[in-house]
Amino acid sequence: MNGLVRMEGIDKRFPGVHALKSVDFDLRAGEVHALMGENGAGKSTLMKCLSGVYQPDAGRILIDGQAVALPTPKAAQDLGIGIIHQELALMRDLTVAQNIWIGREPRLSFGRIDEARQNAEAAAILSRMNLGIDPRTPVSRLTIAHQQMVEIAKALSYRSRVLIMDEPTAALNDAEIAELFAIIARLRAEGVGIIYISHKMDEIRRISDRVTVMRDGAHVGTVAAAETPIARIIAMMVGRELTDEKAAIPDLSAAETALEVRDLSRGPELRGISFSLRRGEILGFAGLMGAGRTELARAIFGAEPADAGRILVHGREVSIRSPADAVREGIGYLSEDRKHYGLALGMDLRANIAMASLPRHADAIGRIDEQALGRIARDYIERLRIRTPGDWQEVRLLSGGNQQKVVIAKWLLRDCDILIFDEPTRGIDVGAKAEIYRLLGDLAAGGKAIIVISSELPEVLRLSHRIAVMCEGRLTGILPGGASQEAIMELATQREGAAA
Amino acid sequence: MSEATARPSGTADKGPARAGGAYQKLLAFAGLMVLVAGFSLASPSFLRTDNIISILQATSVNGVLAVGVTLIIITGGIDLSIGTLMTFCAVVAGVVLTWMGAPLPLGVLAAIATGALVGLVSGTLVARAKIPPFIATLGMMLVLKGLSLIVTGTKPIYFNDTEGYTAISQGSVVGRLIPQFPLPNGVLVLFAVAGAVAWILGRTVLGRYTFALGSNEEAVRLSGVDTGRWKMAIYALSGGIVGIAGLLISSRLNSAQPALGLGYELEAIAAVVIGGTSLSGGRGTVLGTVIGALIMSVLTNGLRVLSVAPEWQTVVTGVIIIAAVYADQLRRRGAA
Amino acid sequence: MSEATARPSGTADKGPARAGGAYQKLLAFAGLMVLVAGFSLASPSFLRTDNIISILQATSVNGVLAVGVTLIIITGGIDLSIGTLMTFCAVVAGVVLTWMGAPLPLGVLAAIATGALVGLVSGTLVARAKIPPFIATLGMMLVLKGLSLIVTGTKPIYFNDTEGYTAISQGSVVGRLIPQFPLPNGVLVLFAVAGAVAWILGRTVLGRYTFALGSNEEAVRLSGVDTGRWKMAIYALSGGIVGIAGLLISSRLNSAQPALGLGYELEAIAAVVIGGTSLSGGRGTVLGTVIGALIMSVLTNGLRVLSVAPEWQTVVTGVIIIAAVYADQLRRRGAA
Amino acid sequence: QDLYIPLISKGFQHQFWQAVKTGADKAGQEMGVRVSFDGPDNETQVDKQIDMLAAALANKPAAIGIAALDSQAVIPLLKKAQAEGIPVIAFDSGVESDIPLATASTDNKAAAALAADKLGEMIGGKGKVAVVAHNQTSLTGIDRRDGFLDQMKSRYPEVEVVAVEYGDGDHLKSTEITKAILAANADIKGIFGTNEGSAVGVLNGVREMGAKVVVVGFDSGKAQKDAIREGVMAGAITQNPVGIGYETVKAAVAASKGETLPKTIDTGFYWYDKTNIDDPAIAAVLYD
Ligand SMILES: Nc1ncnc2c1ncn2[C@@H]1O[C@H](COP(=O)(O)OP(=O)(O)OP(=O)(O)O)[C@@H](O)[C@H]1O
Ligand SMILES: Nc1ncnc2c1ncn2[C@@H]1O[C@H](COP(=O)(O)OP(=O)(O)OP(=O)(O)O)[C@@H](O)[C@H]1O
Ligand SMILES: [Mg+2]
Ligand SMILES: [Mg+2]
Repeated sequence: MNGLVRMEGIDKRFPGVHALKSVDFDLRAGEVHALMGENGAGKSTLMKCLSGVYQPDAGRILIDGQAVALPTPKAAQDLGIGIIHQELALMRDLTVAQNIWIGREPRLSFGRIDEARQNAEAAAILSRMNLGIDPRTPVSRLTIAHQQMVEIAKALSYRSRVLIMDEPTAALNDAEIAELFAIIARLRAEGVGIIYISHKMDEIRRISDRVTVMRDGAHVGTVAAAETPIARIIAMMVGRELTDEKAAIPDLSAAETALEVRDLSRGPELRGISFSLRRGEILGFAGLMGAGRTELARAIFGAEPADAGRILVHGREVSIRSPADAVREGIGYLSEDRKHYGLALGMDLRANIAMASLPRHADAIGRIDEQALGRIARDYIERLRIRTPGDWQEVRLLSGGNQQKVVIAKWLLRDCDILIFDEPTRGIDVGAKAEIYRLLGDLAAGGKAIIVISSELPEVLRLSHRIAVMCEGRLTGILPGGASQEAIMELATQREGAAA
Repeated sequence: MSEATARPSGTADKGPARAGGAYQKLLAFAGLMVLVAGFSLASPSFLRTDNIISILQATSVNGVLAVGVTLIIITGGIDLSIGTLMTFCAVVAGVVLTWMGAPLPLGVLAAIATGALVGLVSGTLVARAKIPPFIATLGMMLVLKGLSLIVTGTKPIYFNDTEGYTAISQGSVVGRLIPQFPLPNGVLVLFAVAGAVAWILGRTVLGRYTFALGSNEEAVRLSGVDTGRWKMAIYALSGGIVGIAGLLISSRLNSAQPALGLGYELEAIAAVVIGGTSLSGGRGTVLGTVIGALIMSVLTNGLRVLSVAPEWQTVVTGVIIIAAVYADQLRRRGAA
Repeated sequence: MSEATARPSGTADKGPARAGGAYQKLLAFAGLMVLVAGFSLASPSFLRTDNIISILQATSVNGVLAVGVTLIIITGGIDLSIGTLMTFCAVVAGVVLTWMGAPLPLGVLAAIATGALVGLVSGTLVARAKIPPFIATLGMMLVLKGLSLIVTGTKPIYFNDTEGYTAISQGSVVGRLIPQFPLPNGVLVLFAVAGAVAWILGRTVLGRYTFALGSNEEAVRLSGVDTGRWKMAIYALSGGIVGIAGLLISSRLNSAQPALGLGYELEAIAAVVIGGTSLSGGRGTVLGTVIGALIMSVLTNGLRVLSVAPEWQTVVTGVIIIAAVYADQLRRRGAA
Repeated sequence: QDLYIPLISKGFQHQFWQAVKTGADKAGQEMGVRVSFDGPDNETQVDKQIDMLAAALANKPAAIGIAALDSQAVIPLLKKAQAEGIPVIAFDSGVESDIPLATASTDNKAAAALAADKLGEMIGGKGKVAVVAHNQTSLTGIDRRDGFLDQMKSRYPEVEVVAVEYGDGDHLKSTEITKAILAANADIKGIFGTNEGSAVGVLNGVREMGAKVVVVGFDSGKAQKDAIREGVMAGAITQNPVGIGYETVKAAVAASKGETLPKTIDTGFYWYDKTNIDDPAIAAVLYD
């Protein structure tokens, strides 16, 4: 094992933020080096310095012991450094194959692109990843999870010596994660150095050799993964011990029904879904990727109204044709895709947090009560531990996890009776995750009715009072909160015709 | 960790981005100031009071139009119909005042209401029928152009019978107080409109949604906001402002000229973009727009005062517009 | 869990949008066909061969311009200078051929090279100096407008001495083969340009980056592509095509008219947008643009053939443009 | 010190206005005064012209020449000029006011009537004709159109005017318009183009359709003159733009010296065709 990459004394400042404080980091060939830290600790920034996206203000980078300059992403690529960015950087109007090969298209004469070869090679990579995506599919038609897989495929196609993965599994579920880990194992065997960023603690144990922890832009320590207990790594990250106890499941049989869905259908994506949700209840939704959970949520919320079926809120049938209708009926929906559907990236935290509640904080002539909104925003910044120089910061300048917290704050402030949270903890660090679990528990205890859609089974199990499982657009069953993973998986793979 | 969280909330209101704000805003005048200085040196006539007043007055119509369309552009839209809508509103004022002999306030109201109504129609086409703003307002531009000619029978309508109509733009309230500086009312109207729109954009729900729609319309919709309704409101507001421009220009010309108007949209949009508002939406300021409009009229006036040949005027204008925006880019990159 | 992996991916995404493709493209003609059918019923003169040829010929200049600017619009940019650049290229051809007496191919080359060069300059302003395309090309539009007047001394340059110049647009190779259908060469040039650009967009690296830039420029940059260089190449290509339009119009008028050109950009951009290309970039087709240009000239010609009063022509054109795009929206929503 | 005389015209890009400028420059040179010439892009931009007038007045000129786009809209500024003692000369078309000391112009209506006379005569007093005008709202556009139409109606009642279209003086647009008119009326006998761009456009359209139509034009220019010599265009009316420019500056200089002037200076108009195009009197008023 020799030193592949060394970063020494890397320092980086943004207006109002000292993002990296003289950070050291090193990577050996053939190892998986996990990079951990709370949201906003500086992980992505450090990796952007290594991949030529940002220029550090101070410090130097050595590859094979040789100091190098990385003025552009291309320079880093040429040195064999590949990166999967945390924020998807895909061209949505292009196809999967076109995205994978962008910048390196196989060419024929006259600048023509060898589409056949491009598609074939893309198909080969995808099938090696066990993905059945047609390489000619436009990326805009893929789910977030599949887009993430395309990013991974693209990075793999570079055959880099150093591969940086910035939260590659945030949008994936277990099956894809297993696939990814198999790929990582293969690459490691081939001598590729991999930097792996994730907030999922169990993954760290499964694949990494060493762990480097960052806090507040500084390097806290580097430890061997096998010898260090998870609790210790968490303590290094957050600077304190975390306790996360699941509350006892309350008896809700007497509680009033808040939301009832009857035979909701839309095309092949949603087929006759019926369930009910009580006040005070957290109903988890499990299922494989593409099971239709997001579609269901969007249908209930009116983002893409259903073709057939009825929705009852507090026992009263309602007609929901648009999100505005849904919110009026007291239903809120947090999207799984914060960048496209959750945030106005160019606007500040305050405006984003207030987005769903503006009229409530304005007077008769529509004048916004900025002072109150400022107070509220700062309150959420504190409660959700959003790392930002202030509530005036543009959301696009926040780290990924902190952006997610802003979307959560938006819906907490709206104070809906019925909340649908789709992958609420995507990219959120352990500490804040525990905080959000507690918050959801409190909300339920306070009489809200909550649906949580999550691809992380442990999360569903941790949070839910009951667990609904979907497969191919159908609701295949509802299990009690204490159900086993096996029982859930069985329902999640219960195809039509196979089992009744 | 905890100190990191505590810090921002305390200092929250005046973060670094705001600190440099005033300074930066002053710098935004830089291009304008350089132009003014240059022309003053080149010609003694340029800085004469009456020329300054001419420049301001020449800015008033384009400025009001530009402020109106700023709203649309911030939502990520565009409005090509403002030039001919301005004319149409002037024609309606002419019909109401001269042909129907209604009292002045009614004519003023009619022009503004017409603008708002047409704006509402455009907004509906954009928000409900999902027609791209470029097409919806291009169609509207043609329709209005034709309507103005049809209504007037292609002849101008004069306001000779309406006492005080020319005072809307040409009279001078300021001049009665400070006789040395008879600033025309049209300029005051521009300032008033700009102030009002800046206030709306900065302080009200409508303004907040204007930015939000331009930033990420789908996210706003998924926040439970009836985006269509707000968009229609914004187009209607913008249309009403165009109605005011129609009053200004017809008061200035003492007539509603039915053929006028085409081409004004480009000039107004140019002022908006020179002023730093992005055509892709989500960001922009009214102050920038007003400065952009001033840059354009200072440029035109200065070159004329220097009696530059008209074909050279166009060339120089083109070069300076590019240069001004480039300088602004450099400044911003330096600041960021 | 492993058995689950292989299966769900198959159904997870809404596969490639190819299935209904051909059918959908046929339907895109629908608006055009309805117009043609309507006018044919209304006037027996409309479908006469010579009128059809007139319509096609009237499409040629605007069509070529529109195809050129389609490239720019797909990158998410805009080009306001195409109208005056067209004129400037014609003027350069005039200078080279008439004033300097060079042989025809040299004049053709000069016009296209001038277009490409000016395009390159605009592209550099956009890609390197980071000036918004609207401003860069607005400035360029003014500069070129002035330059054409200056170079020519505001007088047209005639091509009387250049044998075969008028044949570029007006001659008819087709007519020699099929005397009943003397399709002017200008129309063939449009088809050739459209075909070539469609090929470039669909098959080449340049085309790929055109879409990629409009789709997500930052992502392309992060993929290690020198986005600036490609953007400059695209603007240069588009400029060269505008040069061809310059040849067509001057061949048609047998003269380079220095004052002409302003306003042609809006018409070309309108054709592009009517043809379904989005002004926000990333998507668009050449076929759509050509159809858009045809819709516009069928509309203008048809209304004139019906002797609709000119002011009503504008109104009806506006309404039909909106209606055509609305119908297209409905169709797409139905298809999607 | 130089006398400075700015001329604010209705445009500057068209041949006509360039000819006016030529005349003005010539007078300026002869009389040793500095002349500038400015005008808006097109004849709808009434307010642009007013801004130009304001900028010109800011320079304290010795006298000023104005071809008003709207005869009323300029009056406030002309009053200001009068108050500041700057003499005003109107050219091309008059102003509804007694402020201009003199007006150098042609009677567009009468000129167009002459065109109607000629065209009516050439088609034998009956049949279909059309007008491709350059503008629907400008004074010259309206006068030339109406002068033609009125004369046709009264002199040749059997002539039917089947279309009046407007091509903005744009050569290409006028070409397309002509072709559409010809497509709709195969039996048309004559077309009148009301300025250089319109006339050349009509010519192009007729040529491209291979139609046999009597074309009558207005103004001058190389393409028109060539066409008339070749007999493709029957003839055209020309004004004397060089004379207009010359007389305007001459009157302005005189006015600045306090001399009295005749209220109107008629610069005349002429019919020219194959037969007289090379007459010295005609050649003197043609330009290109
Ligand atoms: N371009 C920028 N301008 C201003 N601040 C920035 C910028 N990029 C990052 N930051 C700030 O730098 C800090 C570190 O961000 P970074 O994205 O590296 O965090 P992270 O460790 O990756 O967090 P997460 O786990 O949420 O992804 C954050 O406070 C972030 O807001
Ligand atoms: N934005 C989209 N565009 C097109 N199709 C989509 C989109 N989002 C989801 N789908 C399709 O809808 C179906 C159901 O997907 P959905 O996202 O609801 O599944 P899910 O259970 O939420 O799984 P995931 O874990 O992927 O979010 C799939 O066929 C998917 O491809
Ligand atoms: Mg990160
Ligand atoms: Mg989902």
